Amino acid sequence: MGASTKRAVSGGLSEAQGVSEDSLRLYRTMLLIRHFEESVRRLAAAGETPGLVHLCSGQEATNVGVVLALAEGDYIASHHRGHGHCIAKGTPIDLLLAEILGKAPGICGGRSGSMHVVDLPRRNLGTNGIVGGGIPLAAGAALAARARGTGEVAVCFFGDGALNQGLLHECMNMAAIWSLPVIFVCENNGYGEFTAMEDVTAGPSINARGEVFGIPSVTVDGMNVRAVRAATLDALARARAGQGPSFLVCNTWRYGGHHAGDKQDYKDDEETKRWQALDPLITFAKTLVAEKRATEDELALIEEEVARQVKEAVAFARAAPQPALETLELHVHG
Amino acid sequence: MGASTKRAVSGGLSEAQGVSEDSLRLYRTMLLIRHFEESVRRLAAAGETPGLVHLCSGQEATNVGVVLALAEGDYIASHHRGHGHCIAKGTPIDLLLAEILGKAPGICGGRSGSMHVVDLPRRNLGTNGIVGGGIPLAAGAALAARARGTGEVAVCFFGDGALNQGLLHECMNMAAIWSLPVIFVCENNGYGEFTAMEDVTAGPSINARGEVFGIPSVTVDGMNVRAVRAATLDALARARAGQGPSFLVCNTWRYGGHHAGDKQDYKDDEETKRWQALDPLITFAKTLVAEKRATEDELALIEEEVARQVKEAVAFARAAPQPALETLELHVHG
Amino acid sequence: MAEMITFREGVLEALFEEMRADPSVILMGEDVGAAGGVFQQTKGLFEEFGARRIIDTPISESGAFGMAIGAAMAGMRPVFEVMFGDFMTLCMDQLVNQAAKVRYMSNGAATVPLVLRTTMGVGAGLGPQHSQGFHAWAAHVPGLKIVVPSDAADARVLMKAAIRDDDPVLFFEDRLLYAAKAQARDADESLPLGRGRILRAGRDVTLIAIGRMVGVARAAAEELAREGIEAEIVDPRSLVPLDEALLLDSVKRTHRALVMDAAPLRYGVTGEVAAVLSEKAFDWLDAPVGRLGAVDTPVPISRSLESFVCPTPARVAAAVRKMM
Amino acid sequence: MAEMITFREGVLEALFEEMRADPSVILMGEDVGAAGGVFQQTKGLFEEFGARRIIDTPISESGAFGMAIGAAMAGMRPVFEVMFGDFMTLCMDQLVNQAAKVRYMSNGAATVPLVLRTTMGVGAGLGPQHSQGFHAWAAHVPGLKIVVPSDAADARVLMKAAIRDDDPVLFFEDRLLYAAKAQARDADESLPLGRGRILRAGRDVTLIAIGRMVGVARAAAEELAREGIEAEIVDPRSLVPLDEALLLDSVKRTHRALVMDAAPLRYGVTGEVAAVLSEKAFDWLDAPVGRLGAVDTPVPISRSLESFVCPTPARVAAAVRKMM
Ligand SMILES: Cc1ncc(C[n+]2csc(CCOP(=O)(O)OP(=O)(O)O)c2C)c(N)n1
Ligand SMILES: Cc1ncc(C[n+]2csc(CCOP(=O)(O)OP(=O)(O)O)c2C)c(N)n1
Ligand SMILES: [Mg+2]
Ligand SMILES: [Mg+2]
Repeated sequence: MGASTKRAVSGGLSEAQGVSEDSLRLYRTMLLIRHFEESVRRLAAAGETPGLVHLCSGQEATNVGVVLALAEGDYIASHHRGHGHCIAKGTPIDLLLAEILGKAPGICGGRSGSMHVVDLPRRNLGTNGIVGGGIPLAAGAALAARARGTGEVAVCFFGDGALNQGLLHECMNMAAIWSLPVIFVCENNGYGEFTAMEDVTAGPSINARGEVFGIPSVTVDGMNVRAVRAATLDALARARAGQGPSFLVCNTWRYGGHHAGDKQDYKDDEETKRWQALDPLITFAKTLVAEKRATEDELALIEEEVARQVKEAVAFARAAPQPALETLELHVHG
Repeated sequence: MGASTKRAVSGGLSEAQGVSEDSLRLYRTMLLIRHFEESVRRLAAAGETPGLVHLCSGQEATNVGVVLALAEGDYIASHHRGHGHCIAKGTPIDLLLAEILGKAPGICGGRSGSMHVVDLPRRNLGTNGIVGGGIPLAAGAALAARARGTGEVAVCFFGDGALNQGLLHECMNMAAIWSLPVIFVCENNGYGEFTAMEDVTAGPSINARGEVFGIPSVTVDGMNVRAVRAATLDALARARAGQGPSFLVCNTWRYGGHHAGDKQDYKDDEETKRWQALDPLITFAKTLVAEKRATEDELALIEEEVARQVKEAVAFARAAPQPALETLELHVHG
Repeated sequence: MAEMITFREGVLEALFEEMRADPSVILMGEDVGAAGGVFQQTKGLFEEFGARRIIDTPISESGAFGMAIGAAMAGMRPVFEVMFGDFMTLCMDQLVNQAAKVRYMSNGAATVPLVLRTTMGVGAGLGPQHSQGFHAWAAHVPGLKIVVPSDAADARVLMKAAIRDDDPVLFFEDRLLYAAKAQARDADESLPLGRGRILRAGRDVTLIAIGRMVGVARAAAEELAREGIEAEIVDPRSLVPLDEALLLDSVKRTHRALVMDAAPLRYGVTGEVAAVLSEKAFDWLDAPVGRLGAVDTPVPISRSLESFVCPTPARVAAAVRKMM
Repeated sequence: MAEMITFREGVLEALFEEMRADPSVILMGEDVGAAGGVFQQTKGLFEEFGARRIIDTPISESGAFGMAIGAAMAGMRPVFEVMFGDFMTLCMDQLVNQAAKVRYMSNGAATVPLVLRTTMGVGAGLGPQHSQGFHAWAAHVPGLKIVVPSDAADARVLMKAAIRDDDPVLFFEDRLLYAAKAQARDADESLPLGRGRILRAGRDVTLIAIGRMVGVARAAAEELAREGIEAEIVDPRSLVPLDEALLLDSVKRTHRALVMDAAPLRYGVTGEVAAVLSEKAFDWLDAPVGRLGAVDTPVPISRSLESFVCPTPARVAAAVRKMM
């Protein structure tokens, strides 16, 4: 990929432009995700999380900027780095954490874990252990919404690694020919596992991967929650007006590497520093203070509250029982 | 798809431009394919061909324009409408026809038939019953050629229907990032089975499907054998120079519909007439006469000879025995 | 209703009826719309239900099937066509890693009420890539249900049951049965999945067959009857759920069993069925449970070879004679 | 060579040796290059053989595997890695409709000498989409060979044999064995595929196990020995070709058999093996052939549930006791 994909459209629409966001809600949700993820990281280090967990610290602005723009009835389909999407879509963090630890009160009974959180009542089609796996699920939900005429929109999230799954191209093509109300959101954090995006991804730009199907495609500063939100609102408006799919490429960064425990020797420090300076929480906190939406003290208070919430969730999840053996073979068939 | 994909780059480079083609060889090969296919059509109507046969009458210029530009060591991977590719690559027509009829002396022992002709000694990786199935085979052969450093190029043919198989995108991406010596040739005949290409294929142009991966992509008049040949020679030069893949979109037409026996009510007569006027044999014959490369009598003589050859092949294939039962379980494993 | 219908019509009637009854039923596939299906198996649906419910997909099996799953999770009841069973290979990820597991992964909160309808069948010269049936694979995957109807009447009621079922159901249609007729059963009769049926009573041996093999078993039974051997024919109809009780009951009466399938024998469905019978009817068996399947080769197109691929009445009869 | 090596090292040594010996051997997969593989299973290969032979692919399993097939047809001997067996679902079309059939379709003129190497394994909390093993599917497809090594020494020689084999070979590695050690056998010893081995002699029952189940069988056999029951353990090593003679010989001596697998039981590989034994050793069997497999559910991540998914020594021992 050329340098062009790194050039991001800077966001930050003013309220005069029709964005009546609750800035503090965006901030609080991002903070909740960050605290949640850092707790998961500690639990993982302590050996309390079965299997693999992939954390989204650093990517909160894309999670929250997209999901909080949606209506309750809208669908999302997430991926393996999906805790943030679940939290933003409303899954209670205690039930989410219990799920990640494989405990009985987990949102899926403790059977599914980090990579397979399905929360259909909240219209979350699931995190997904298959790279690209959620893409057709969202497109299909959009097809259903169109068939019913009920107006919901569906969003699928996927990483830069999924750009090279043929499945994405198939779904983009169908979404385009059928004008489906679906938004494709690439959370481009520059790496798929230990491989740099540039090494495995051909072509002049990531946007072009949507444009080739005639899908309006835009690169967004994925570290700026308002930019993400603005782009999402545009895409939502198009979708609800029957104008079909959109493609958002959100450039972002995963602080913790591929999975909790990744040593990240494949990254250089320069790069890390550059991205850390863009931390979506730090930068947005500054903005909020500068805009006088909150004082530093008020933000500290929010952080305290969020920290307490997460602490309670950790206590709940750790204390929760393992699922009973009798549940092992439940819900295979109806 | 917009109208732009219908606009074709007209071909016909003069010898001064470095094309030292044997025009009569091109003509003869196209004619051989046409006669062959029309014989298969009759055999199919008579119930002598097992299963389904898909004929390439009308598409001879793309078959021959590409394949006759290749060196003997170059690979091709064909598709379900692939008799023309096999003939151009050198499979003897009597053995090919015997194969299509499922007879013992068929090039694959009469077991594989029209859709699964593999002729590796002639570097033909096979016709293919899976839409898109041959694409990775060619890309893989190109990978092998690059690994060995032996300089061969591989070509895959596929229809417009295969444009929407994710497999194509995956292979184009890999061919691009690894600069593989592979040429992607779309034989765009406007329909996949009974569905118009436009109804299932999104985006501004077919070329864009290659450009998105940074692959030089060109639309070619697929009814003009010299145009196809010229575009192929360009692509070959790039491939042999280590400059990677190319994508040729050859606009063409299948006279006989999807399979031998297709009634084609989904096409309108206008369209058919327009394409018939572009018949690659009729137009090329006129060119040859106009350029004084052959007289009409000489061309008639060629046609007589070709007709005789095909007649002999038909006689041979019809008279050939069915494979012996003892061959049923041969060559499953080594 | 005592009308004779073809297998093709049986499935089509079921689709008409279920689509009329339930607006959430949609059909997706290649050329299923105005073209009416490459086997004319969807004829008339497009005219009645239109492009919003009868959806012609591009040749994008994996994406389109994945979308059917998403649509099912979001409240539709899609019937998804895979034109040839051989192309199910392209849907395996969505089928296995998504559709089959959603109910389990969501702890029962989400379901995937869809039908994957596909064709199989050896005998039309279609060759290695257009003749396969992968019911054995699907049957191995927890979370899927597998139906293999053997005649027109069953095809109709089983398709209705499959559409109404809240789990992903795979429905395997043998193309060689498409024109075969049977007497349709009552329009309202809907069969729960998992109930087999006895097609012919007999005291000497139980022939267990699905799909097109049922007809082969019938022909074999007639041949054997002339020799005084009375074969009972049992069609389990669905492989998952499997009507084990019915099979065991029959074998315990006849003391002999032969399990048949039209897909390659090795590691196919006959192994499971034979293993279950061998274990659970051990003390009743007078002979080892026999198995017949297709030869373990790709399917050749040549007529002379193709006719030896699948079990024939003669081969079945010969296998039974050896058991007696 | 009497050195102890881990399973992971066994496979890696085989790769080093075969790549040194034959320049047409290449390795393709995700993160197999400089990263050394997500399980450190390809460590050092990139440094020695470079980017032309150790090829990091994008996340494009189906295209990349299809390319491996094309490369094999054009003279290379690719080893293709599918990181988790669960993702084999994405390669099924290329595997079944191309790789498995090329030799047959070309009437023997073309071959596909490749190894599809993948991992499986229940027990690391990886859950429904990262724990599956689809050896049963592959074994059902004519044209493929299936190897499931059970220890480090076998892994090494069998990988060498798989690479040298001219057919597509699927090589299933249980991740839970990766760190387990065994004594390496002589460097030159290359085993033809299709030869099983007896790991423990016993007169009372034959335990047939592959992969990680061999260790489970061993532990069960020790437990049973304390009660005076002597179990023979037979590891067929490859499911296709299957060393039927060895299995039958053992069962005819012990008169009892239990077949084990770590994948879901239903329509899995134990059915085929049990059906073969039940048929061909019918007159020698004193009890029905038993089978143990994983429960027929997706694999849950929860530790309390996951440990009940696969056969354990206790379950094996209990099943054997019931047979006696
Ligand atoms: C089909 C499939 N192939 C491979 C994997 C293994 N895998 C899990 S995450 C991952 C990298 C994904 O990268 P990207 O899409 O960029 O997401 P990120 O982890 O960077 O958020 C890979 C290869 C998988 N889970 N599914
Ligand atoms: C994977 C797959 N899906 C569907 C089919 C059935 N099929 C055979 S040819 C065809 C249409 C192909 O259209 P196109 O690629 O344009 O080639 P054309 O027939 O026009 O030459 C279809 C859908 C198939 N053979 N393989
Ligand atoms: Mg990434
Ligand atoms: Mg076409």
